[in-house]
Amino acid sequence: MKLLYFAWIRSKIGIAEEEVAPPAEVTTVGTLLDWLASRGPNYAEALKARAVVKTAVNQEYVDPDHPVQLGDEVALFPPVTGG
Amino acid sequence: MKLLYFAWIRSKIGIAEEEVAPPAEVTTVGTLLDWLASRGPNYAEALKARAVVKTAVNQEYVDPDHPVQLGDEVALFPPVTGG
Amino acid sequence: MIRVQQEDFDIGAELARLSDGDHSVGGIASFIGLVRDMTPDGAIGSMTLEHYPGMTEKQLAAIEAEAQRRWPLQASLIIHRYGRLAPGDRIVLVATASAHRQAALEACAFLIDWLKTKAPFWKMEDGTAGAHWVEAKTSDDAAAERWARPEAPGEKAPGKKQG
Amino acid sequence: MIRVQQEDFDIGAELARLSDGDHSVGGIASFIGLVRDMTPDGAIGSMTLEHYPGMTEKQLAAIEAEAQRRWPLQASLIIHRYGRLAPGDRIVLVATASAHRQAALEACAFLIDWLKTKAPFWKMEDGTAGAHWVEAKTSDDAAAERWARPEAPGEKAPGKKQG
Repeated sequence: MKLLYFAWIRSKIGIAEEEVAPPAEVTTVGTLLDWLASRGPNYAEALKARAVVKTAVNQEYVDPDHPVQLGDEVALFPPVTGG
Repeated sequence: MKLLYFAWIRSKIGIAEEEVAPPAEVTTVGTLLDWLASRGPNYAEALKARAVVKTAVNQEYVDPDHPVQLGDEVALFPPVTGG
Repeated sequence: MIRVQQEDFDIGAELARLSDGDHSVGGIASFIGLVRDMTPDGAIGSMTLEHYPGMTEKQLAAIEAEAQRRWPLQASLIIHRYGRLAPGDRIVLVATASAHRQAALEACAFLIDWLKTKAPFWKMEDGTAGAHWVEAKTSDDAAAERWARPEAPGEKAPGKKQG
Repeated sequence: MIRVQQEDFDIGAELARLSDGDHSVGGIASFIGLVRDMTPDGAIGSMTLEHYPGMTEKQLAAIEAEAQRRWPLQASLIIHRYGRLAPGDRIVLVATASAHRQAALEACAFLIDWLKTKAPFWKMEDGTAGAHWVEAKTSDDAAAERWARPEAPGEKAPGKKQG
Protein backbone atom coordinates (compact mmCIF):
# COMPACT_ATOMS: atom_id res chain seq x y z
CA MET A 1 0.00 0.00 0.00
CA LYS A 2 1.35 3.38 -1.05
CA LEU A 3 0.86 6.26 1.37
CA LEU A 4 1.16 9.92 0.32
CA TYR A 5 1.31 12.90 2.71
CA PHE A 6 0.73 16.53 1.78
CA ALA A 7 1.14 20.02 3.23
CA TRP A 8 1.52 20.15 7.04
CA ILE A 9 0.76 16.44 7.39
CA ARG A 10 3.83 15.79 5.22
CA SER A 11 5.89 18.33 7.22
CA LYS A 12 4.94 16.74 10.53
CA ILE A 13 5.47 13.13 9.47
CA GLY A 14 8.72 14.16 7.79
CA ILE A 15 8.34 12.20 4.55
CA ALA A 16 6.24 12.69 1.43
CA GLU A 17 5.45 9.04 0.71
CA GLU A 18 6.11 5.48 1.78
CA GLU A 19 5.20 1.87 1.05
CA VAL A 20 3.57 0.11 4.01
CA ALA A 21 2.16 -3.36 4.74
CA PRO A 22 -0.37 -2.76 7.52
CA PRO A 23 -1.53 -5.59 9.83
CA ALA A 24 -4.72 -7.54 9.05
CA GLU A 25 -6.96 -5.43 11.30
CA VAL A 26 -6.44 -2.47 8.97
CA THR A 27 -9.41 -2.81 6.61
CA THR A 28 -10.64 0.77 6.33
CA VAL A 29 -9.23 4.28 6.09
CA GLY A 30 -10.20 4.80 9.74
CA THR A 31 -8.33 1.75 11.01
CA LEU A 32 -5.39 2.68 8.79
CA LEU A 33 -5.18 6.08 10.49
CA ASP A 34 -5.40 4.40 13.95
CA TRP A 35 -2.49 2.14 13.05
CA LEU A 36 -0.45 4.99 11.52
CA ALA A 37 -0.89 7.14 14.63
CA SER A 38 0.72 4.33 16.67
CA ARG A 39 3.86 4.24 14.54
CA GLY A 40 5.66 7.07 16.29
CA PRO A 41 5.35 10.55 17.81
CA ASN A 42 5.63 12.27 14.40
CA TYR A 43 2.67 10.25 13.08
CA ALA A 44 0.71 10.76 16.32
CA GLU A 45 1.30 14.52 16.09
CA ALA A 46 0.34 14.71 12.40
CA LEU A 47 -2.88 12.77 12.99
CA LYS A 48 -3.83 14.40 16.30
CA ALA A 49 -6.58 16.55 14.80
CA ARG A 50 -8.24 13.65 13.01
CA ALA A 51 -11.36 15.66 12.14
CA VAL A 52 -9.42 17.87 9.74
CA VAL A 53 -7.43 15.08 8.03
CA LYS A 54 -8.83 14.50 4.53
CA THR A 55 -8.28 11.18 2.83
CA ALA A 56 -8.25 9.94 -0.73
CA VAL A 57 -8.02 6.35 -1.94
CA ASN A 58 -6.78 5.97 -5.50
CA GLN A 59 -7.17 9.73 -5.94
CA GLU A 60 -10.84 9.92 -4.93
CA TYR A 61 -12.05 11.56 -1.71
CA VAL A 62 -13.32 8.96 0.77
CA ASP A 63 -14.81 8.75 4.27
CA PRO A 64 -13.09 6.91 7.16
CA ASP A 65 -15.27 3.83 6.63
CA HIS A 66 -14.00 3.37 3.07
CA PRO A 67 -12.16 0.02 2.61
CA VAL A 68 -8.42 -0.09 1.92
CA GLN A 69 -6.42 -2.97 0.53
CA LEU A 70 -2.95 -3.82 -0.67
CA GLY A 71 -2.15 -2.02 -3.90
CA ASP A 72 -4.18 1.06 -2.98
CA GLU A 73 -2.74 4.56 -3.15
CA VAL A 74 -3.89 6.30 0.03
CA ALA A 75 -3.32 10.03 0.53
CA LEU A 76 -3.60 12.06 3.75
CA PHE A 77 -3.85 15.83 3.65
CA PRO A 78 -5.38 18.91 5.29
CA PRO A 79 -8.36 20.75 3.78
CA VAL A 80 -7.36 22.11 0.39
CA THR A 81 -6.46 25.79 -0.08
CA GLY A 82 -5.93 26.26 -3.82
CA GLY A 83 -7.50 28.67 -6.26
CA MET B 1 -35.53 72.17 -27.50
CA LYS B 2 -33.26 69.60 -29.09
CA LEU B 3 -34.83 66.25 -30.00
CA LEU B 4 -32.77 63.12 -30.66
CA TYR B 5 -34.10 59.89 -32.19
CA PHE B 6 -32.39 56.49 -32.08
CA ALA B 7 -32.66 53.03 -33.64
CA TRP B 8 -36.03 52.28 -35.29
CA ILE B 9 -37.57 55.47 -33.97
CA ARG B 10 -34.92 57.36 -35.93
CA SER B 11 -35.50 55.15 -39.01
CA LYS B 12 -39.26 55.72 -38.92
CA ILE B 13 -39.12 59.48 -38.34
CA GLY B 14 -36.39 59.74 -40.96
CA ILE B 15 -34.05 62.12 -39.15
CA ALA B 16 -31.62 61.69 -36.25
CA GLU B 17 -32.20 65.05 -34.56
CA GLU B 18 -33.97 68.37 -34.86
CA GLU B 19 -34.54 71.64 -33.03
CA VAL B 20 -38.21 72.27 -32.17
CA ALA B 21 -40.24 75.00 -30.44
CA PRO B 22 -43.33 73.20 -29.15
CA PRO B 23 -46.53 75.07 -28.27
CA ALA B 24 -47.24 76.19 -24.72
CA GLU B 25 -49.36 73.13 -23.81
CA VAL B 26 -46.22 70.95 -24.09
CA THR B 27 -44.97 70.92 -20.50
CA THR B 28 -44.06 67.25 -19.96
CA VAL B 29 -42.49 64.39 -21.88
CA GLY B 30 -45.97 62.91 -22.33
CA THR B 31 -47.47 66.06 -23.87
CA LEU B 32 -44.35 66.45 -26.01
CA LEU B 33 -44.94 62.96 -27.46
CA ASP B 34 -48.64 63.79 -28.08
CA TRP B 35 -47.64 66.89 -30.00
CA LEU B 36 -44.86 65.08 -31.94
CA ALA B 37 -47.29 62.32 -33.02
CA SER B 38 -49.49 65.00 -34.59
CA ARG B 39 -46.68 66.37 -36.75
CA GLY B 40 -47.01 63.85 -39.59
CA PRO B 41 -47.55 60.20 -40.51
CA ASN B 42 -43.85 59.35 -39.94
CA TYR B 43 -44.02 60.68 -36.36
CA ALA B 44 -47.39 59.00 -35.75
CA GLU B 45 -45.98 55.68 -36.98
CA ALA B 46 -42.78 55.98 -34.89
CA LEU B 47 -44.75 56.79 -31.74
CA LYS B 48 -47.63 54.33 -32.32
CA ALA B 49 -46.38 51.86 -29.69
CA ARG B 50 -46.02 54.50 -26.99
CA ALA B 51 -45.52 51.91 -24.23
CA VAL B 52 -42.13 50.84 -25.67
CA VAL B 53 -40.80 54.35 -26.36
CA LYS B 54 -38.14 55.22 -23.78
CA THR B 55 -37.35 58.83 -23.06
CA ALA B 56 -34.38 60.71 -21.64
CA VAL B 57 -34.21 64.38 -20.72
CA ASN B 58 -30.71 65.81 -20.59
CA GLN B 59 -29.33 62.25 -20.83
CA GLU B 60 -31.23 60.87 -17.82
CA TYR B 61 -34.07 58.34 -18.12
CA VAL B 62 -37.42 59.93 -17.26
CA ASP B 63 -41.11 59.03 -17.05
CA PRO B 64 -43.83 60.67 -19.22
CA ASP B 65 -44.79 63.07 -16.43
CA HIS B 66 -41.28 64.55 -16.31
CA PRO B 67 -41.28 68.28 -17.18
CA VAL B 68 -39.63 69.57 -20.38
CA GLN B 69 -38.62 73.11 -21.20
CA LEU B 70 -36.80 75.11 -23.82
CA GLY B 71 -33.10 74.28 -23.80
CA ASP B 72 -33.63 70.62 -22.86
CA GLU B 73 -32.12 67.76 -24.83
CA VAL B 74 -34.88 65.18 -25.18
CA ALA B 75 -34.15 61.73 -26.62
CA LEU B 76 -36.66 59.11 -27.84
CA PHE B 77 -35.57 55.53 -28.35
CA PRO B 78 -36.66 51.88 -28.09
CA PRO B 79 -35.58 49.64 -25.21
CA VAL B 80 -31.79 49.31 -25.27
CA THR B 81 -30.09 46.18 -26.66
CA GLY B 82 -26.37 46.63 -26.03
CA GLY B 83 -23.90 44.42 -24.23
CA MET C 1 -12.80 53.26 -15.97
CA ILE C 2 -15.19 53.35 -18.91
CA ARG C 3 -14.47 53.52 -22.64
CA VAL C 4 -16.79 53.73 -25.64
CA GLN C 5 -14.97 53.10 -28.88
CA GLN C 6 -15.15 51.69 -32.39
CA GLU C 7 -11.86 49.83 -32.29
CA ASP C 8 -11.23 46.41 -30.74
CA PHE C 9 -9.43 46.01 -27.41
CA ASP C 10 -6.65 43.80 -26.03
CA ILE C 11 -8.16 41.54 -23.36
CA GLY C 12 -4.83 40.49 -21.87
CA ALA C 13 -3.53 44.05 -21.55
CA GLU C 14 -6.83 45.40 -20.19
CA LEU C 15 -7.14 42.73 -17.49
CA ALA C 16 -3.47 42.94 -16.51
CA ARG C 17 -3.87 46.70 -16.01
CA LEU C 18 -6.61 46.12 -13.40
CA SER C 19 -4.11 44.76 -10.88
CA ASP C 20 -0.94 46.37 -12.19
CA GLY C 21 1.14 47.48 -9.22
CA ASP C 22 -1.70 46.71 -6.78
CA HIS C 23 -0.90 43.48 -4.97
CA SER C 24 -3.95 43.76 -2.75
CA VAL C 25 -6.01 42.38 -5.65
CA GLY C 26 -6.85 38.72 -5.09
CA GLY C 27 -9.20 38.16 -8.01
CA ILE C 28 -10.26 39.60 -11.35
CA ALA C 29 -13.60 38.64 -12.83
CA SER C 30 -14.50 39.52 -16.39
CA PHE C 31 -17.16 39.06 -19.01
CA ILE C 32 -16.65 39.46 -22.75
CA GLY C 33 -19.67 39.76 -25.05
CA LEU C 34 -19.23 38.57 -28.66
CA VAL C 35 -21.24 38.84 -31.87
CA ARG C 36 -22.94 35.50 -32.58
CA ASP C 37 -23.48 34.24 -36.14
CA MET C 38 -26.91 32.83 -35.32
CA THR C 39 -29.63 34.58 -33.36
CA PRO C 40 -33.29 33.75 -32.74
CA ASP C 41 -33.96 35.75 -35.94
CA GLY C 42 -31.65 33.66 -38.14
CA ALA C 43 -28.08 33.76 -39.46
CA ILE C 44 -26.48 37.16 -39.40
CA GLY C 45 -23.71 38.54 -41.61
CA SER C 46 -22.92 41.66 -39.64
CA MET C 47 -24.24 43.86 -36.87
CA THR C 48 -24.26 47.62 -36.42
CA LEU C 49 -24.25 49.07 -32.93
CA GLU C 50 -25.73 52.54 -32.56
CA HIS C 51 -25.43 54.50 -29.34
CA TYR C 52 -26.24 57.87 -27.78
CA PRO C 53 -22.93 59.70 -27.37
CA GLY C 54 -22.84 61.56 -24.10
CA MET C 55 -25.64 59.64 -22.43
CA THR C 56 -23.77 56.36 -23.00
CA GLU C 57 -20.74 57.57 -21.07
CA LYS C 58 -22.97 59.05 -18.36
CA GLN C 59 -24.91 55.80 -17.90
CA LEU C 60 -21.81 53.58 -17.96
CA ALA C 61 -20.12 55.81 -15.38
CA ALA C 62 -23.23 55.62 -13.18
CA ILE C 63 -23.36 51.82 -13.48
CA GLU C 64 -19.67 51.55 -12.60
CA ALA C 65 -20.11 53.93 -9.64
CA GLU C 66 -23.02 51.82 -8.37
CA ALA C 67 -20.84 48.67 -8.51
CA GLN C 68 -18.08 50.47 -6.62
CA ARG C 69 -20.64 51.54 -4.02
CA ARG C 70 -22.00 48.02 -3.53
CA TRP C 71 -18.79 45.97 -3.54
CA PRO C 72 -15.24 46.58 -2.28
CA LEU C 73 -13.49 46.89 -5.66
CA GLN C 74 -9.88 47.92 -6.23
CA ALA C 75 -10.63 48.60 -9.90
CA SER C 76 -13.29 48.14 -12.54
CA LEU C 77 -13.54 48.52 -16.28
CA ILE C 78 -16.27 48.79 -18.91
CA ILE C 79 -15.34 48.92 -22.60
CA HIS C 80 -18.17 48.96 -25.14
CA ARG C 81 -17.75 49.15 -28.90
CA TYR C 82 -20.08 50.71 -31.46
CA GLY C 83 -20.24 50.67 -35.25
CA ARG C 84 -20.15 47.72 -37.62
CA LEU C 85 -19.10 44.35 -36.20
CA ALA C 86 -18.87 40.83 -37.64
CA PRO C 87 -19.65 37.46 -36.00
CA GLY C 88 -16.89 36.56 -33.55
CA ASP C 89 -16.04 40.22 -32.90
CA ARG C 90 -15.87 41.46 -29.32
CA ILE C 91 -18.66 43.88 -28.35
CA VAL C 92 -18.11 44.55 -24.69
CA LEU C 93 -15.73 43.86 -21.81
CA VAL C 94 -16.63 44.33 -18.17
CA ALA C 95 -14.11 43.47 -15.47
CA THR C 96 -13.72 43.91 -11.73
CA ALA C 97 -10.76 43.54 -9.38
CA SER C 98 -11.15 42.90 -5.67
CA ALA C 99 -9.33 41.42 -2.72
CA HIS C 100 -12.17 38.89 -2.51
CA ARG C 101 -13.42 36.66 -5.29
CA GLN C 102 -17.14 36.78 -4.48
CA ALA C 103 -17.08 40.58 -4.64
CA ALA C 104 -15.33 40.47 -8.02
CA LEU C 105 -17.68 37.80 -9.41
CA GLU C 106 -20.89 39.44 -8.22
CA ALA C 107 -19.87 42.95 -9.28
CA CYS C 108 -18.92 41.63 -12.74
CA ALA C 109 -22.34 39.98 -13.21
CA PHE C 110 -24.00 43.17 -11.93
CA LEU C 111 -22.10 45.35 -14.42
CA ILE C 112 -23.11 43.36 -17.48
CA ASP C 113 -26.72 42.84 -16.29
CA TRP C 114 -27.27 46.53 -15.64
CA LEU C 115 -25.41 47.61 -18.77
CA LYS C 116 -27.75 45.39 -20.83
CA THR C 117 -30.85 47.27 -19.68
CA LYS C 118 -29.52 50.77 -18.98
CA ALA C 119 -26.75 51.69 -21.44
CA PRO C 120 -28.20 53.35 -24.56
CA PHE C 121 -26.98 50.99 -27.28
CA TRP C 122 -29.08 49.46 -30.05
CA LYS C 123 -28.19 46.54 -32.29
CA MET C 124 -29.18 46.28 -35.91
CA GLU C 125 -28.54 42.85 -37.38
CA ASP C 126 -27.97 42.37 -41.08
CA GLY C 127 -28.89 38.82 -41.88
CA THR C 128 -30.39 36.46 -44.41
CA ALA C 129 -33.80 38.02 -43.74
CA GLY C 130 -32.50 41.57 -44.30
CA ALA C 131 -31.61 44.20 -41.72
CA HIS C 132 -33.66 44.51 -38.54
CA TRP C 133 -33.38 46.11 -35.13
CA VAL C 134 -32.88 43.59 -32.33
CA GLU C 135 -35.72 43.48 -29.81
CA ALA C 136 -35.02 43.83 -26.10
CA LYS C 137 -35.35 40.58 -24.16
CA THR C 138 -37.51 40.21 -21.07
CA SER C 139 -34.83 37.84 -19.73
CA ASP C 140 -32.46 40.83 -19.64
CA ASP C 141 -34.97 42.81 -17.59
CA ALA C 142 -35.28 39.86 -15.22
CA ALA C 143 -31.49 39.59 -14.89
CA ALA C 144 -31.21 43.31 -14.06
CA GLU C 145 -34.12 43.04 -11.65
CA ARG C 146 -32.10 40.56 -9.54
CA TRP C 147 -29.90 43.48 -8.48
CA ALA C 148 -32.77 45.79 -7.53
CA ARG C 149 -32.72 46.97 -3.92
CA PRO C 150 -35.54 48.11 -1.72
CA GLU C 151 -35.78 51.88 -1.85
CA ALA C 152 -34.48 53.56 1.28
CA PRO C 153 -36.63 56.36 2.72
CA GLY C 154 -36.00 59.56 0.79
CA GLU C 155 -33.79 57.76 -1.72
CA LYS C 156 -34.66 57.27 -5.38
CA ALA C 157 -33.76 53.73 -6.44
CA PRO C 158 -31.36 53.82 -9.41
CA GLY C 159 -33.29 53.44 -12.66
CA LYS C 160 -36.59 54.07 -10.84
CA LYS C 161 -37.38 56.99 -13.09
CA GLN C 162 -37.10 54.78 -16.17
CA GLY C 163 -40.55 54.59 -17.89
CA MET D 1 -9.63 21.83 -21.02
CA ILE D 2 -7.55 21.64 -17.85
CA ARG D 3 -3.87 22.42 -17.29
CA VAL D 4 -1.68 22.18 -14.20
CA GLN D 5 1.63 23.94 -14.66
CA GLN D 6 4.43 25.90 -13.04
CA GLU D 7 4.72 28.55 -15.72
CA ASP D 8 2.51 31.63 -16.14
CA PHE D 9 -0.16 31.82 -18.84
CA ASP D 10 -1.27 34.41 -21.41
CA ILE D 11 -4.78 35.58 -20.46
CA GLY D 12 -5.54 37.19 -23.82
CA ALA D 13 -4.49 34.15 -25.83
CA GLU D 14 -6.27 31.70 -23.51
CA LEU D 15 -9.57 33.57 -23.59
CA ALA D 16 -9.42 34.19 -27.35
CA ARG D 17 -8.96 30.46 -27.89
CA LEU D 18 -12.28 29.71 -26.13
CA SER D 19 -14.29 31.17 -28.99
CA ASP D 20 -11.76 30.82 -31.80
CA GLY D 21 -13.62 29.74 -34.94
CA ASP D 22 -16.85 29.20 -32.99
CA HIS D 23 -19.19 32.10 -33.68
CA SER D 24 -22.00 30.55 -31.68
CA VAL D 25 -20.27 31.84 -28.52
CA GLY D 26 -22.03 34.96 -27.21
CA GLY D 27 -20.13 35.40 -23.98
CA ILE D 28 -16.95 34.43 -22.16
CA ALA D 29 -16.77 34.71 -18.39
CA SER D 30 -13.49 34.34 -16.55
CA PHE D 31 -11.93 34.56 -13.14
CA ILE D 32 -8.23 35.07 -12.43
CA GLY D 33 -6.87 34.41 -8.95
CA LEU D 34 -3.76 36.37 -7.89
CA VAL D 35 -1.28 36.21 -5.02
CA ARG D 36 -1.99 39.02 -2.56
CA ASP D 37 0.78 40.76 -0.63
CA MET D 38 -1.30 40.97 2.54
CA THR D 39 -3.36 38.17 4.04
CA PRO D 40 -5.17 37.82 7.36
CA ASP D 41 -1.86 36.36 8.63
CA GLY D 42 0.19 39.44 7.67
CA ALA D 43 2.42 40.58 4.81
CA ILE D 44 3.77 37.80 2.63
CA GLY D 45 6.93 37.73 0.56
CA SER D 46 6.19 34.62 -1.45
CA MET D 47 3.89 31.62 -1.60
CA THR D 48 4.51 28.01 -2.49
CA LEU D 49 1.69 25.96 -3.96
CA GLU D 50 1.91 22.21 -3.43
CA HIS D 51 -0.44 19.80 -5.16
CA TYR D 52 -1.17 16.11 -5.60
CA PRO D 53 -0.12 15.22 -9.16
CA GLY D 54 -2.60 12.83 -10.69
CA MET D 55 -5.43 13.53 -8.30
CA THR D 56 -5.30 17.24 -9.17
CA GLU D 57 -5.90 16.57 -12.85
CA LYS D 58 -8.62 14.03 -12.00
CA GLN D 59 -10.48 16.45 -9.72
CA LEU D 60 -10.18 19.41 -12.09
CA ALA D 61 -11.47 17.27 -14.96
CA ALA D 62 -14.41 16.14 -12.81
CA ILE D 63 -15.22 19.74 -11.81
CA GLU D 64 -15.09 20.84 -15.45
CA ALA D 65 -17.29 17.90 -16.52
CA GLU D 66 -19.85 18.81 -13.85
CA ALA D 67 -19.97 22.41 -15.17
CA GLN D 68 -20.47 21.11 -18.71
CA ARG D 69 -23.28 18.88 -17.43
CA ARG D 70 -25.07 21.71 -15.63
CA TRP D 71 -24.73 24.53 -18.19
CA PRO D 72 -24.75 24.69 -22.00
CA LEU D 73 -21.07 25.55 -22.55
CA GLN D 74 -19.26 25.69 -25.87
CA ALA D 75 -15.91 25.56 -24.10
CA SER D 76 -14.33 25.80 -20.68
CA LEU D 77 -10.84 26.11 -19.27
CA ILE D 78 -9.09 25.64 -15.94
CA ILE D 79 -5.41 26.51 -15.58
CA HIS D 80 -3.84 26.19 -12.12
CA ARG D 81 -0.21 26.86 -11.30
CA TYR D 82 1.95 25.27 -8.62
CA GLY D 83 5.38 26.01 -7.18
CA ARG D 84 6.76 29.28 -5.88
CA LEU D 85 4.82 32.47 -6.65
CA ALA D 86 5.25 36.13 -5.67
CA PRO D 87 2.60 38.76 -4.83
CA GLY D 88 0.84 39.88 -8.01
CA ASP D 89 1.48 36.54 -9.75
CA ARG D 90 -1.44 34.72 -11.35
CA ILE D 91 -2.42 31.48 -9.59
CA VAL D 92 -5.47 30.26 -11.45
CA LEU D 93 -7.64 30.99 -14.46
CA VAL D 94 -11.11 29.57 -14.95
CA ALA D 95 -13.15 30.54 -18.00
CA THR D 96 -16.36 29.49 -19.69
CA ALA D 97 -17.81 30.19 -23.14
CA SER D 98 -21.51 29.94 -23.89
CA ALA D 99 -24.15 31.26 -26.27
CA HIS D 100 -25.81 32.80 -23.21
CA ARG D 101 -24.22 35.12 -20.69
CA GLN D 102 -25.95 33.82 -17.57
CA ALA D 103 -24.73 30.29 -18.32
CA ALA D 104 -21.17 31.55 -18.78
CA LEU D 105 -21.27 33.69 -15.61
CA GLU D 106 -22.79 31.01 -13.39
CA ALA D 107 -20.56 28.21 -14.67
CA CYS D 108 -17.49 30.40 -14.12
CA ALA D 109 -18.45 31.10 -10.49
CA PHE D 110 -19.20 27.40 -10.02
CA LEU D 111 -15.78 26.35 -11.37
CA ILE D 112 -13.79 28.57 -9.00
CA ASP D 113 -16.02 27.81 -5.99
CA TRP D 114 -15.75 24.05 -6.46
CA LEU D 115 -12.06 24.20 -7.30
CA LYS D 116 -11.43 26.04 -4.03
CA THR D 117 -12.81 23.19 -1.93
CA LYS D 118 -12.11 20.10 -4.10
CA ALA D 119 -8.85 20.49 -6.02
CA PRO D 120 -5.88 19.16 -3.97
CA PHE D 121 -3.72 22.27 -3.71
CA TRP D 122 -2.16 23.67 -0.55
CA LYS D 123 -0.68 27.11 -0.04
CA MET D 124 2.32 27.80 2.14
CA GLU D 125 2.90 31.51 2.74
CA ASP D 126 6.34 32.84 3.53
CA GLY D 127 5.86 36.09 5.36
CA THR D 128 7.08 38.40 8.06
CA ALA D 129 5.96 35.84 10.66
CA GLY D 130 7.83 32.98 8.97
CA ALA D 131 6.43 30.24 6.75
CA HIS D 132 3.04 28.76 7.51
CA TRP D 133 0.41 26.65 5.78
CA VAL D 134 -2.73 28.58 4.89
CA GLU D 135 -5.85 27.40 6.68
CA ALA D 136 -8.98 26.51 4.74
CA LYS D 137 -11.76 29.09 5.05
CA THR D 138 -15.30 28.21 6.08
CA SER D 139 -16.47 30.93 3.65
CA ASP D 140 -15.07 28.79 0.83
CA ASP D 141 -17.09 25.81 2.05
CA ALA D 142 -20.18 28.02 2.14
CA ALA D 143 -19.52 29.25 -1.40
CA ALA D 144 -19.18 25.68 -2.69
CA GLU D 145 -22.28 24.64 -0.77
CA ARG D 146 -24.35 27.09 -2.84
CA TRP D 147 -23.91 24.74 -5.78
CA ALA D 148 -24.92 21.57 -3.93
CA ARG D 149 -27.86 19.75 -5.44
CA PRO D 150 -30.32 17.38 -3.84
CA GLU D 151 -29.19 13.81 -4.45
CA ALA D 152 -31.29 11.98 -7.02
CA PRO D 153 -32.38 8.43 -6.08
CA GLY D 154 -29.57 5.99 -6.73
CA GLU D 155 -27.16 8.82 -7.56
CA LYS D 156 -24.10 9.71 -5.49
CA ALA D 157 -23.81 13.48 -5.19
CA PRO D 158 -20.38 14.69 -6.36
CA GLY D 159 -18.09 15.14 -3.39
CA LYS D 160 -20.52 13.27 -1.12
CA LYS D 161 -17.87 10.78 -0.15
CA GLN D 162 -15.63 13.56 1.16
CA GLY D 163 -15.10 13.12 4.90
